[in-house]
Amino acid sequence: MNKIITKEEVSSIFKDGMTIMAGGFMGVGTPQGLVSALLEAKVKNITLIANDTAFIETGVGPLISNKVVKKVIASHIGTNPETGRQMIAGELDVELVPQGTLAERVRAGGAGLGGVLTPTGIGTVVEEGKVKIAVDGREYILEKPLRASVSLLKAYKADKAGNLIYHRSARNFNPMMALAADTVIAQVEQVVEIGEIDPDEVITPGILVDKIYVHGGC
Amino acid sequence: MNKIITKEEVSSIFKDGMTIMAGGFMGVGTPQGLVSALLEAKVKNITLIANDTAFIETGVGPLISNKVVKKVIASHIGTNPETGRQMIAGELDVELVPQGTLAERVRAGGAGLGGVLTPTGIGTVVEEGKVKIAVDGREYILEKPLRASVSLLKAYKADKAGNLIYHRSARNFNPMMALAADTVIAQVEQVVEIGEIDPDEVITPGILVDKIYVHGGC
Amino acid sequence: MVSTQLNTKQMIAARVAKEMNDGDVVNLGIGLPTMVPSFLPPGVNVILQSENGYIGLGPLEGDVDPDLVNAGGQPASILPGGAFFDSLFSFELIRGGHIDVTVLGGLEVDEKGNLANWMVPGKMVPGMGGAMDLVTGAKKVIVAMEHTAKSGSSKVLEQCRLPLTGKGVVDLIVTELAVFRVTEDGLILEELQDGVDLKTVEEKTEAFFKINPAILVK
Amino acid sequence: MVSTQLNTKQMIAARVAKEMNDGDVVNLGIGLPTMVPSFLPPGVNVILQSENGYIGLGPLEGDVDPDLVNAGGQPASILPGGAFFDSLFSFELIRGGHIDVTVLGGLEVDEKGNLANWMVPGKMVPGMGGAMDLVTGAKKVIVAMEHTAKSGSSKVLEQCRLPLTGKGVVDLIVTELAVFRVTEDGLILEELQDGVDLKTVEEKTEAFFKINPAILVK
Repeated sequence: MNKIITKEEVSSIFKDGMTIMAGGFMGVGTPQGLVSALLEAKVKNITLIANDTAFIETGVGPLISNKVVKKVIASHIGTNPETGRQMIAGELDVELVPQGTLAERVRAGGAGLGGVLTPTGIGTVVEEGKVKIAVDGREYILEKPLRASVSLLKAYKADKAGNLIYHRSARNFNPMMALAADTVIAQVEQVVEIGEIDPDEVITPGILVDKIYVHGGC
Repeated sequence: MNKIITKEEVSSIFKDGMTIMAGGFMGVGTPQGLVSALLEAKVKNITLIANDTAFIETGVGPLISNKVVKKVIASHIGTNPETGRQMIAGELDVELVPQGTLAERVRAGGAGLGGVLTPTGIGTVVEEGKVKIAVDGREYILEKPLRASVSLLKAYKADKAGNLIYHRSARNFNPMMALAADTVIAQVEQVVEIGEIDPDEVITPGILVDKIYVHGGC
Repeated sequence: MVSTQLNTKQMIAARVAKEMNDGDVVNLGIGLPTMVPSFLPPGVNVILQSENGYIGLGPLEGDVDPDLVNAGGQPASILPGGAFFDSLFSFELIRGGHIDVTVLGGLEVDEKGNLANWMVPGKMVPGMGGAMDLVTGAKKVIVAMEHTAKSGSSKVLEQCRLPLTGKGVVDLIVTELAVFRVTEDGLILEELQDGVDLKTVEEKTEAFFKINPAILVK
Repeated sequence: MVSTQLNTKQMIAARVAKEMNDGDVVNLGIGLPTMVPSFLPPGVNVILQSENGYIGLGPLEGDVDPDLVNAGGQPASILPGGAFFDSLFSFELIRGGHIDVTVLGGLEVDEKGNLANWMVPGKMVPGMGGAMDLVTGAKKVIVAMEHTAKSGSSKVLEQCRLPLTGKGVVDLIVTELAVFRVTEDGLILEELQDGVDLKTVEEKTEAFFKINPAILVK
């Protein structure tokens, strides 16, 4: 099965109203080619799950500026003034989630868990509207799983089976997001033959990766 | 700080009544030298957390045969008839936990979570005495964290900072257990200088590893 | 006819093999289920997951690597394109719905799709290992077992009497006599194995079942 | 005296540096906290954790690697002995108590050790990023901030007015005027910065605090 697809094939996957996850931390580890393919798909009302909304012109930022997104679930939006502007203008729904909790929620969605109990956010607005549970005398917030229709990953290298390895701090949210979507697309800098990646060094196994898009650089 | 210690120094760490975790799956990935050091410490009433009790003479099996253990928390004891014999004779307390749940509980203990909600075990004896929570219409068991005083790991290679890499299927429970104990001791086949392991390939960061014990083979 | 040359277990494994689709990610229980790959139809290749921590399980080839065993603890190999990971990730895959098919043995199965295969109170308490997670998380659960116990009593029951491994989890039951599909309306007899008549199945099955009309026509 | 040549932020960073022990694993917030390493006493080396996914954060050296940035998104390096990991693992370390010290800026701190530093309703809603997890999980939480806001109003309050980042989480408050320890009995003034008198601190501090008698003697 050939997993390698073109940018046009990537674009054809997106539909109005989808929930989409994208890896990256302030644009580092964000698959810029897949973001571009999403822009070219001209879809709207997307719910975006990402650590942050990066900057106006990089990372997932252009999805905000181009009004592709109706709701964003992220831990930080401060570096992209357009996100704040749209939020205050009532054009964009923003759900802020502590970064560690966001990672846990995505993993829970991909790992078949009903949620996790975290102490993060106890006594803050983060606990509002959520179930709180005491375990052995300490209070925790029940944080629920997140899933998406499509996950957009950025990896350094793939083999043709879709096994992925990442580079430096560009790994961040990508491995969790590989677990938590119906369709997983990985943008990679290079594709090698099966057998060229040591199985001890694989971070994301190929069975989780549906499509590979080769794109030089970021 | 020199993390490398001798077998005698390992033995001196153990105390009566401690809770101890050990990596391994039917003995593969179990630090046999550390198990031997624990035997030589002549302690008793240990609570042992491990995937299984392996065989009479390998893995953590000798800890059972030598009556070091008063309670074992494991997913499988069927390959070690001595575990079953002691359990039926009332000499050993056995808590059986589904394997995926055991991994989650150890991680929760090491990751500051109050627990996770898993569907595994719903409708079986595993749910008895536990809190059940419905999330979005599906029922889950609240499984609580596990921690230990000491974790005994088996890795393939360490650098002098304690960064670990594992080999083949000997990884299994070791990485989680590195998170979940007050003192973490890693048995490794070889120690290399700092800088000789690519930081992208480290599985367990050195900050989690307190002591390194060098032991050829298993 | 080839099937007349197969023994009972082979006959069951051969029938289970027909359920596999090319590219399926499959976890096989110990014993009979491990015979399934030998009977895969031409053009159907499956990827085996081993719950002790890898994708790409293959038969032993060449020298034994003590760090590389299957979930039964036996020496094994990894095929090109495979990947190793820890037990936590292994069960993220299993519980998270990333395994297409699991094939397990059974002590008892019943009309509601309940499965008992992990303990016999007072006799055999090996532990559930990964079985509870597998039946909870795999997309398709196939029980492959002999139709009757050594005593001759049916293993396909109105209601399981032994402690359950999973509640309402079984999709398909394959024995040397017949194939049953589990539906919301109970069991449906889908096939008779070659040379078996309906009367034999009725005599040896305690459970109530409906019959696919296609069988009666044949 | 060296300290007279330091500006306000440097003075705060220099005092925070004295809290570090050799070998501590430290996470530093953006801005002022990143100045702390420059002031470490001789013989004290700390290991920096970067919440976007690594241990061993170092200053940029040589060419910029676009895949290697600090938690502020700025080009950085990794020191020998460091390790990369994903965001899930990064926050397992943070929430799980594996970080010895975190140093963060503050908008407000109060007598109960509450901290507010992530939003000003109606004005600034950047999001909490990793801050809520850090204050919840780090063993020691140091708030490093100027004593008063630009308006001149105290930032050390009886009770925080802004939405909290964490409830009862702060251990130490370091400003250009003073050092306060947070105890179950409220704030204790532990030190005056060089050249600062008690009267100034009393005037500029809204919170009630006790005074360590050692200060009065001096």
